[in-house]
Formats: sequence, structure tokens, C-alpha cells
Amino acid sequence: MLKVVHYINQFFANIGGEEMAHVPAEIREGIVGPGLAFKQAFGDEAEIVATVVCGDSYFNENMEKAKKDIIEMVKKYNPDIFIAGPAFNAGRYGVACGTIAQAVKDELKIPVLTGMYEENPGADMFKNSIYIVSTKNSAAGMRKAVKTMAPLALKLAKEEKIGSSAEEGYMPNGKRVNFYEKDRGSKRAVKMLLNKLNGKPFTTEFPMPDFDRVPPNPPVKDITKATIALVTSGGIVPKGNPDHIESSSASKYGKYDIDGVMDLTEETFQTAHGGYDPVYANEDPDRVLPVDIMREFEKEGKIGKLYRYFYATVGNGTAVKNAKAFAEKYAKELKADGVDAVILTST
Amino acid sequence: MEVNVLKLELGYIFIKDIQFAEQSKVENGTLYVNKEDVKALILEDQNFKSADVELARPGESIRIIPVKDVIEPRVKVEGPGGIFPGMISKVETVGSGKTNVLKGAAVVTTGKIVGFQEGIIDMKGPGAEYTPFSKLNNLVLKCEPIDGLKQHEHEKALRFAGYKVAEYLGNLAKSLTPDEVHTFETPSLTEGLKLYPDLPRVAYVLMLQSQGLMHDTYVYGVDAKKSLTTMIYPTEIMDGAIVSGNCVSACDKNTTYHHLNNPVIQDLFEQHGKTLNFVCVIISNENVYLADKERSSNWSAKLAELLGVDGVIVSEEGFGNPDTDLIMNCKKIESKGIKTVLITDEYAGRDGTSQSLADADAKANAVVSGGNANEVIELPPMDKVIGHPEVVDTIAGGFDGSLHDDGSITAELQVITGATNEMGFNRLSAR
Amino acid sequence: MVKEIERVGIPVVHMCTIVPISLTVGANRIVPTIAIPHPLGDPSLSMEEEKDIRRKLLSRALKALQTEVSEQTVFED
Amino acid sequence: MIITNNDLVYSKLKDDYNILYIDGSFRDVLVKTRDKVHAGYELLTHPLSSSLKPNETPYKSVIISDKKGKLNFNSVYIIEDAIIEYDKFNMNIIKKISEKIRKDFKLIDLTVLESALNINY
Repeated sequence: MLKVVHYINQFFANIGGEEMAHVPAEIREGIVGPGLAFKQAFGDEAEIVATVVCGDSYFNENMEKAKKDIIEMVKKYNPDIFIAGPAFNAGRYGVACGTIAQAVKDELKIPVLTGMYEENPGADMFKNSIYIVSTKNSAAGMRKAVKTMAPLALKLAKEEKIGSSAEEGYMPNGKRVNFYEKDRGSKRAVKMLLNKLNGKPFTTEFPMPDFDRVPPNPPVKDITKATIALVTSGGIVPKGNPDHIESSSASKYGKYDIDGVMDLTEETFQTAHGGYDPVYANEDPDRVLPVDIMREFEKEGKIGKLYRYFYATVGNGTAVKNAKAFAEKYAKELKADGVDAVILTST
Repeated sequence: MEVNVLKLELGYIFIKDIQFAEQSKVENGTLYVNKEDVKALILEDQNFKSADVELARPGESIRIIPVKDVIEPRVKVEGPGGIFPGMISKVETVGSGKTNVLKGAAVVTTGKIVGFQEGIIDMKGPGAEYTPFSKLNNLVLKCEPIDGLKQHEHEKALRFAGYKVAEYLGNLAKSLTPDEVHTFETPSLTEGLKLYPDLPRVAYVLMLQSQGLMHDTYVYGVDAKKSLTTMIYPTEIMDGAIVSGNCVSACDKNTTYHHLNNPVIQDLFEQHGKTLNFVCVIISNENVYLADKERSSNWSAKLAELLGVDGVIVSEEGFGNPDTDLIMNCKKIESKGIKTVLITDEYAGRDGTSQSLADADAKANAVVSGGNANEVIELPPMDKVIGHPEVVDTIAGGFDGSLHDDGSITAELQVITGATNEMGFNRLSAR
Repeated sequence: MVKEIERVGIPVVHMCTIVPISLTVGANRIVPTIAIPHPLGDPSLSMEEEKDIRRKLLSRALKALQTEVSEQTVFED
Repeated sequence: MIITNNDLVYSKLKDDYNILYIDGSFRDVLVKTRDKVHAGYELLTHPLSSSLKPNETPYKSVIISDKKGKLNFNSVYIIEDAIIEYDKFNMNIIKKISEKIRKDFKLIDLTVLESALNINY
């Protein structure tokens, strides 16, 4: 029989609501709370050998310790799969489920599964890296969630081939998988058109790339005191490309110290970008990353100061289209370092 | 009233088996074929030095490779013109009267026009699931060209051999009583408005591959790349007004069989007069020249606007550059305030994580997918191979070592004829 | 990338050659530049002339950063 | 101007057209085209003309404008998408292509190009 370790929060363990969200992680033998529904769904194929219970506040406020402790707890049971939640629309619970499932997957190399409402912040954070079943927005959807999660969990535990998101019920994760629809494509097209014409909801089978928007931030109040960072998607790196950023890889970025650098020259910097003719950027890298003029502005007091590091990314054979995953990471660094504004140059 | 409606009755004669016999005929659902007659018909064309004919039935352990075209035998019983007008019949407007169809039978042409010919049909096993042609009783033609025949002459000769044999088989059904009759009626624009004043008006934008040797489509005999976007009655297409000369990108090219049985046309007719008013088909090409793409898509949008339609379905053909035509058609038609749904397939890489299309736009918010053509599949060996199995290693979706010693094949789905058809012929999709 | 920076609360100006792409990727403050292989320079000019161009473009970028915007805005001059 | 790595195109059309012959791969042709587009030339034919897959045929011919002008955005989108599309196909798998098949691919590339040039065969 397959072994399952289940993760739930203080609420589903019947410890209490918000007032008890501070309880630290503990592990109990066997089933607690919603585990019962999973037990019924698993039949004699799998059993929940232990349940981790952790308060949502505790997890989110002591994330590193909680992760470490829980991984130790899970490890002892050597399960075939780790299930977290489902968390429905509870934001901190969702983030905890995603975080711990991700950590268990990375550290213990066992399959993991969680479930939550699609607008739960944990969904966007983790849906591309772990399987997250889409649930209703409240615990009233428990039965339905378990009905989808249990069979998928068994498949994952048995390392069987996982079908498409449409068949298995997980949130689309950017990985396209073939499957058979009930109706042929032309019929689906006619249905979709009728819905579109009649103002009824319809779902595209192929969502176009991300076209969402972020509202503009307020302007810089006093630019003469501001720290301004330079970021470029034009692939400017120190001469010799010390980090070996490949011209074809859009998944890497470089962070370079320009303390004391007044001007980028042919001898000191270059482009590692594969998406445009490098001749002009190599001749004078300021044409892409304008350190020379920014230093001038700094000296003249037009800006407070130029941030000590610049960030550079490369395209994947293209000059203007770029991936975004790494941007999330360095954006947080910039914020933490007190950068007031960014000039992003693109080719 | 009569004069304002184009009406076609399609009479289906169901074919459940195909056999060689002394005399070609259709009897009790079996298509009997005189092999020598068919060979002689092919060899009328002096470009061929020899010909062979084989049978492939559903469930038989047979692999056909490389497939060039698949053609359904049809015959005009009543009404003007003949099947495949402008090709083997006179250029007369078809699409009215009565046409008989040998439903469940097809002519499959094979041959190596160039060294890298594509397209597999498996009659059995997992590969058969992906192609609609595994469900048909196929007459497979193998024609050997005379020495030194130029590729484009070879391509044309092979194409015409297919039409002629299909016509020959179709003629066997001319005086038969169909098992089932389907009636399709397209009223004139004004008539349609009167008949269905409250239903949304819908047109179908059918994109045709048109880029040169082995990439062409013909409309009443005209090479589609030399035509501006135009209109056609859906029933004209059922009589073979559009035929395929496209032999590349096996999984998402439209064979002549697809044109004759265009599923979008069938499904729009199914809703015609109930939930929508199916106005007509707009045919638009997919040329190499970018200015042609702009012009053709401008014209699609203009015609859709002129016809006063509320919505259109756009279907694509082929890989890569047609994504640009598809998105241009979508953007321009949507900007006229006309709703669109697009049918395409995807090249999302073997692991499914790459960008699926070569173009994108936020306006393309309603897309039907025919599946990821890069997904890797395993095809077990078949007892019999008709054609040239060795080409697998060199065709799109195949690779060095695709063809294993035991005859099994590991390759991308795109090797299979019709697998990710962009008219929405199949149930396959991707998420 | 520009959206990710904006999302953490830092105002950002996007200096790029293809404005429609910048609009598509969701930049809110946009300064158009010279050319793809040399957005902030022009090899056909002298070094001093190039620097002038760069000064002009960067001053425009600073102006953009100090301007309140409610929607995607292109700072042409 | 025709950018090509197809010697058949070069030998057949060199007297009538301005041809930039690339002694290199399909991708080299795309990259050269991209640099030209970035420099202000307009793309006149689609770089993925024909439905032959990039890992199938080694030959490619593209037509761009003879003169350069203002940067053409559409040309940029199309050439860059074409390069993304090209790179998506597993390029590490180099097929054994016989001389006969090479000749066929050259011919197909030529006829697709000719369809754009309105040359009838």
C-alpha cells in the first residue's frame, strides 16, 4: 500500500481559527481532519501514515525553521507522496501548502500535490513548479477537491504518466499535454463562437502569452536624492563574460559591481547577447548601458546616486522578447537595497 | 424562393469493405475494384512507367508511407458540373443538385516525389488512433515515374492520378440509391436575412496553403496563391472545388479528403437556422510574400464586414508562417467588431513547454487547439508496409534512429497524416 | 521584466526601440530609443554627438520618472 | 535583396537579383536577416516560408528590401519569432541527408522563393 503524509493547518486540525494560528508544526500518527475524506477516496490503494499540523501564522512567520522541521518529520515516514491542503481561498494556508510542498519535492525528491482556489496567492507562486488542483473558494468544495486530488495523487505516487490539466484537474502549468476531447475541434469552435457571440463565458484552449498589466508607481519625489539602478536586457557583461552567460539562454542574469566605473569601454565590457548584431555594443557598451552619462548626472547632482550594481539579461536569439522569471528575483533585491527608481534599457 | 437557394443533396453509400475483383462495382457495402483497370487508368499518363495498387482496411496491420493525398470518391448525380471542377471536370459552378459519396472509402496516393516525402497512416495500433484515415477502406496507389521526370511534373501527375482513380470509383455509385441523404442549403444574403432575422450571422474563413511546389492548393483549378481572398458556397467545396497539392507538414495539412468533408462547414450547417445563420465561406491564401499576407488578410476582414457577419471561424493550414496569416486575419477581423474563433495546432516542443505559435495577439482570445505536434509517440511494427519506410529517418518529426530494426518507430506526432488537423477534424487537443 | 520591477513598488522607465513591444510587455513609462543594436548611441556620429544624444534620452528618462502617470505613457520629447 | 545559403538559388538568380550568399546554416541566414532588419531593412518574405520544419531542411532564402529605411516593427516581430521557432526544434539531431535529398530541398526552397518573385516554372 502506498504511504501518504498529509499537511494541514490549525483550522482543519480542529485546534482553532485565527487565534490559534501561531501553533508550531507537529506531526501526528495517522489521519487528522480532511485526511478522512482522502482515506475514503484512496480505498486500499494508499494510506495516510502521518499528518503534519502547523499554524498558518507560525509557518509564514518562521518559514525557514518550519520548512526544515517539517521536512525532518516527513522524511522519517519515507512516504510515496506528500499532500498539502487543500487550502481553498485561505491565502496564508495556500502559500504554506505551496511552499512546503515545493520544499518537500526539492529536498526529499518525492512527488507532491496540493490544491487551492485559483485566486489564492499560493497558486500563482507555485502552479508552474508543482501540481496544484484547482478547487472552489471555500471548504464547502472539499468533496469535489478530494475527488480530483486523490486519483491524481495515486498517479503521482505510482509515477504514472500524468495527462493534461484538462483531464487531471490541475492548474495549467505552461506545459502542453495532448489528450482527446469529447467533441472534434470544429464542433468545439462552433460552440466557442456561439458563446462568444452571445456574451456567455468561454475558455480558450490556448491562452496567448501574458498580457496582464501592473499599475504605474508614483513618480520619484526628489530625483536629486534618489538612488537609480541601471538594468538592461541588452546583455552587457564585463569583458570575457565571467559568468559565462550564454547568448542563447534567457534564464540567467548577471549582477555586476560598477563601483568606481565611470565609463564602459571596449576593453572592459561587452555584450553577451545573441539577439542582435554585437558590433556596436562591443565598440562602446554605453550605447546599451549608459554608465558614462549616469556618472555625469551623478557628479552634477542631477541624480542622488547610481546604484552600485547593474543587472543584465540576454535574449534567446531575439533582441526584444525576454523571459521574466528571473526579473522577479532581482526586482526584490533592488527593493530591499533601497533603490528608488530603475532605468531599464532594451535593445 | 427556389432560385435564391443553393441546395446540394449528398447521398452517402456506406462502404464497409474493399476487395479486388473481376469487375469494379459497389455491392452490399463492399467496394470491388478491378486492379488492372485502375492500373491502366494511371498509366494513361505517360509520365508513369509503372503503377501498383494495394488495399488497406481498418484494423489491418499495415503502414502506408509516405502519404501524399487522400481523396474520397464522389460523383455528380444531378446538377451542373462534375467532381473536381477545373481539374478533371469542366470549370462549371458546382455545389447544387445531387452528389453521391462512397462513405468509408478513399484513394490514397503515395510516392517519393522528393527524397523527404512525409506522412504515415497506420491502419492499426496507437498510430491509427491519431489519423482519421485508419478508419477508411483505402485503395493505395503506388506510381513510378519515368526516368528524369521533373519534380513538379511528377507531383502534378501523381495528384491527377488520385483524382482520376477517385472519379473512376465515384462513377460506380452514380446510379446507386444512397443509404443516407444529407441536404445542405445556402440561401442568398437577402434571403438569409429574411429567413433568420434574429440569428447571428457567421462566416468561415478557410485559409489555404499556397507557397510553391508541394505547398499548393487549387480552387477550380486556379493556384490559390494567385488569387485574392474570395467567397465560395460551402457546397461547392463538397463537390471538390478545392483540392490539395500540399505534401508537406503531414499532421496539419489539409488533404483533399479534408476539403471534401470540411468539418467546420458540416458543424456550421448543423447549427444553421437553429442557433446561427451560416452565410458563406471566405477562402484566403497563405503566401510567402509578406505584402500578400497583409493584402489577403485585409481582404478577409473587408469581405467579412461587407457580408455583415457577426462572427467567423478561422482555420489554418500548415506550420510556421501561416501563424502570421492566422493572427493577421484575427486582428483585422476583430477590429471590425466581428468575433473570431481560431483553429490551429501547436508546436510546443517535445516537453510541451515552448512557445506554441510563431505569432500571438491579445485579440486571439478564443482558440481551439488540435494538439501539440511535437509530442513524441511510439509506433509498433506493422506486418506490411506500403511505400518507403526508410524515409522516416529523414522526415519532419523523425530523426536519426527513428526507425528501429524491428520496424517500430519513435517520432514526433507530426509524422502522422492528419493528426493535428487545423480544421478541427479530430478530437485531439492539448492543454 | 519591466512589470516585475513595477510590481515590487519601484518606478521604472523603459528605454527601448520598439515601442509597441514595450506597450505589450506592460511598461508604464516609455522612452523610445535610437536602434536595436545601439539603443542609446549612433555609430554614424562622433563620440561627442553620441553623448549628446545619450544625455538627451536619459534626461527624458529622468523626466519620465518624475512624472505622475495613470496609464502607459510614451515620452517622445 | 535575397539572403540565402542555397547555392542553387545563387547560381540561378544571381544575374537578375541582388543576392547575399551565406556559406552557413539556415539559422545563419535568419541571424543575418535579423541584423539587416535591425539595421532598417524591411522583410519582404516570411522567413519560415514553406511548412518544412527548420530541423528538416538545411536551406533557406529570404527576401528583404534593397534599401534601408526606418526600423520596420513588423519585420522585427516576424524575424524574431522565426528565430524562436527555429530554436525550438531539436537542433542537436543532425540528420543524415543524402546528396539527392539535399538537391530536393534546394529545389523546394528555390520554388518557394520563386513563388514570391512571381517566376513561373
